[in-house]
Amino acid sequence: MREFLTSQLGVSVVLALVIVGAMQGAVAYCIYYERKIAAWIQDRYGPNRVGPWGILQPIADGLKFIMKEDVVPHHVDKPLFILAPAIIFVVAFIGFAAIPWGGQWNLDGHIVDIQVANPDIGLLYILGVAAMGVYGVVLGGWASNNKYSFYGAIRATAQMLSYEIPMGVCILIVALTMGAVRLESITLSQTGYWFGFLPQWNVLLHPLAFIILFVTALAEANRSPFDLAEAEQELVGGYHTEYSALKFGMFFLAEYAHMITGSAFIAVLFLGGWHFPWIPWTQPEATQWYAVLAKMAVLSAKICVFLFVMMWVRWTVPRFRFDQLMRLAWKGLIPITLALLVWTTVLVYFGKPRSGWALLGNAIILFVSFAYAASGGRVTGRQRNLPVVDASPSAALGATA
Amino acid sequence: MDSLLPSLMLGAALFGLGVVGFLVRRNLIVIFLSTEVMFQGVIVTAAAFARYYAHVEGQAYALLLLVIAAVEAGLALGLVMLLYRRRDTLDAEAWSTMRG
Amino acid sequence: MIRDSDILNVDQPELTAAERFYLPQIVEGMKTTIQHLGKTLLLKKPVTVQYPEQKREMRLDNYRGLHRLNRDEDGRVACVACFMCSTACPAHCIHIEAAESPWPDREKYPAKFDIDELRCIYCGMCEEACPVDAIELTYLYDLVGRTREEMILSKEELIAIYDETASVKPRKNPHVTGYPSTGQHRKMTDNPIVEDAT
Amino acid sequence: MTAAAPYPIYAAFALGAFALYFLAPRAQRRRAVTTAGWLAAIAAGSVALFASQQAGPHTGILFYCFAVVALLAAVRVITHPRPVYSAVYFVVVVLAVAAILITYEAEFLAVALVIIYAGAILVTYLFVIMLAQQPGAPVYDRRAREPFLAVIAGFLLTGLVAGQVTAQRSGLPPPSKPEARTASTRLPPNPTASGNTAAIGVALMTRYPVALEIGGVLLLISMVGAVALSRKRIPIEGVPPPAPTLGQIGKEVEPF
Repeated sequence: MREFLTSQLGVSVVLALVIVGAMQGAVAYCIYYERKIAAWIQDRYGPNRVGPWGILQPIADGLKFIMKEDVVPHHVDKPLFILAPAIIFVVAFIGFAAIPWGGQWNLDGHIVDIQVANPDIGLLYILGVAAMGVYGVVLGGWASNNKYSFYGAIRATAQMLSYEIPMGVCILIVALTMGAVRLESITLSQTGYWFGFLPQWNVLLHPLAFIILFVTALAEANRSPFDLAEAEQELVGGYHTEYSALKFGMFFLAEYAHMITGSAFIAVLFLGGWHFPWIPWTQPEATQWYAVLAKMAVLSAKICVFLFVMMWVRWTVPRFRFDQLMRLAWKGLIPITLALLVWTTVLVYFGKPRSGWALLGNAIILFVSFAYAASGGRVTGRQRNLPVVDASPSAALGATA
Repeated sequence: MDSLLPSLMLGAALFGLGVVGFLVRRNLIVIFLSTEVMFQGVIVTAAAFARYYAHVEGQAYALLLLVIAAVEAGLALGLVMLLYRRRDTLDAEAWSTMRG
Repeated sequence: MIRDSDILNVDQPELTAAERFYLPQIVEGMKTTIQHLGKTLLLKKPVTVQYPEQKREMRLDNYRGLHRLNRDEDGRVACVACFMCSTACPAHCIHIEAAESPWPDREKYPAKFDIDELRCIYCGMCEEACPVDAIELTYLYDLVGRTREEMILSKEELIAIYDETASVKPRKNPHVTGYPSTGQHRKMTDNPIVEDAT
Repeated sequence: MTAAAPYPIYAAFALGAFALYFLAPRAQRRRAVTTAGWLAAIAAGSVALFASQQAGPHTGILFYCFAVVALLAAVRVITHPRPVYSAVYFVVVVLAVAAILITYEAEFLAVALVIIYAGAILVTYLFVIMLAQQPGAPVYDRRAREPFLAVIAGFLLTGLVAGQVTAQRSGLPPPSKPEARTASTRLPPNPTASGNTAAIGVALMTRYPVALEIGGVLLLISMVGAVALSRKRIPIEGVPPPAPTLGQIGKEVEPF
């Protein structure tokens, strides 16, 4: 038993169990966190009735989800209706398996990774899991047999397909820069220093790709301002209109789980994962148990910061219109990321992917795209494409006369 | 030592299922789904050979197959949408006017 | 008939360069919201009223809350059971049963006077219809009940509400414009509705 | 095993064809027919399992589990009367095949399969199925077209080919040694190498650059073709749009 527990497999199993448990709690508290932040931004108190500072609010919410009547309307496609929340929930949680939580741990002489699985293709694994995420939304919306849910599903499909492209290209940029697709390797190669004090985090090389990856993570998690699939004002809640009780709760929790996965992923790719500069415990050489805990704390803190920014964005930026959403992806993000990719490829050819040239390329591309936008590139060109019809009554009457 | 046979059988069976589906079904979309099942059979076979001969070339073939599958899906679905708009049905029999 | 002169053509304003690029405007907006967040956290001045503990100051010149049934100078119920209020009521929530008045100065008085506060829409028509100013809408708003029956107030309960709020003459205050007005506020204090008072 | 005719494999494929004939969508679904179909399918699977057991040590229990899942799901893809379910079952096929690829140590291929198939192609299929959806199950989904001939043409022929290929295994070059396999498909583990992924990348870029480029060009052509096929008539700037049919007000529409 002891041997099993100190082996990589044992650590992975224990970690998987711990993470699944901890994430459910974390996801529940995300809702509390979101409500608090929303309240503060809107000059309110937020939940403060259940327990001190409302700290037990998630438990009350969870109880409410469980106790509510679970309605399965008679007009739905029952197997898919029940399957959809399960899919979205599972997909949201299996992404955590490839996140490197705390580097390596020297456990009684065994060196084990604090990671459920360390596949060669960790980067692609997360991309694949994210690709599966759309099924929950699409099947849920379709099975509800309700036109608004259906519109939500259609929108979600188009949106996720579109935003997967810039997301994939951003990830490719990181993979090219690092020459690796293993998440642990990517973290490890960000632990050096420039000029002796500046951490070699990718965000300093590719800030533009970082921002775009963050934007696409918002879109993939169906977060505001990209929550077109559940636009309450237009679609009565979109794909989860017909869901109630725990099934609705699963959709709800999955959104936050997606946010946490996305944040962890961005933190690993661009912010050095568990690495924090100038602190000896969070360096790769430190393998004691307290170092592992410190690294986990650093990664969690980075995730919390990302979550905060995501919520902050949600309570600031209004929702996009659907054509603006598509325009942003296809005419904005994809060309920019492709240009960045080409630039990175050139740098890799010259053997300097991690030099100031990368930053320079980002600046140039940012400037060019800004100049293009400022020079009159259409932002809301939809109305102008329509034929101009003189709809005034006299014109109409004149035409009949 | 010999682990190729089960994989080949699986590949052949998937391919055969795809063929039957292609012939049996009348829904245009399901017909194209059947071709995708055939692709799966081929991919399994290619990957099995790659492993058998300890060579990545089989996997490289399979990757190119994926590209072809993507091309096929893109075009086929565009065609299906076009046909659907013309006749308002997905029935393949609706397009049999050229039959003698 | 829509005339040409009625039509106002609105041109979409051209977007500025920063607006076209989204990012500067988003940063601008996020600056605003983070300022609100910081202010709320550091200065502790949220606008929320913590309701059951704190109560808002009510405007007495226009708020229409629970009904009361007034007493006249002699302490008798002022109502003369003329049915004007129940006729005027658009929600049909007032039920009156008239009886021969025990007093010489009027013919009838209400033997029963029930108001279903769940049906009532608090429009104040009853108050306007009343010829003797017997029914009035007070500033009370915190009526709760566990059953529907509890929410039907009887004559005794309505009179009890009058006893409780007799010092205030609702909406007979000078008309004020603007909000909040000066001097016309009344600090809401605990005003429990005593149900078994007669 | 000698090069004798592989009767178990023929039997397995014949049984499978039999099963499929019963399982094909038909006008009136009878429970007995469906049950017979599933029984025949199970029999086919057992015979196939037995045949491959004869051939030598099996690849591992995981392979068989996922193979069964893939086959059952594939059967449902081609027999389910509702296209959405066909697509969902096809996702199951893809995931099972990806799992099998992982047992072949082809992790990159497996994940690429999931990303491309499950993430992009199947979502597009679902999208089109939803857009072109008809109320209820139309007749062309409920009735198979010539199931008997189709089964013979497809399945039995494939079975014959598969049987012949496996019967002449002596003609195939022998497999390489496991250590050689490890050396050629996997790079030595170091912090920046990516194992199997790098090997495939090297193979694609050094041996098949032309194929890769053609693949890219094909994708571009397909994109252009898809856009051209599905475009709508849009007024072009500079060219005046067709005159608005205002004359209809007064004829079909009441003037104000």
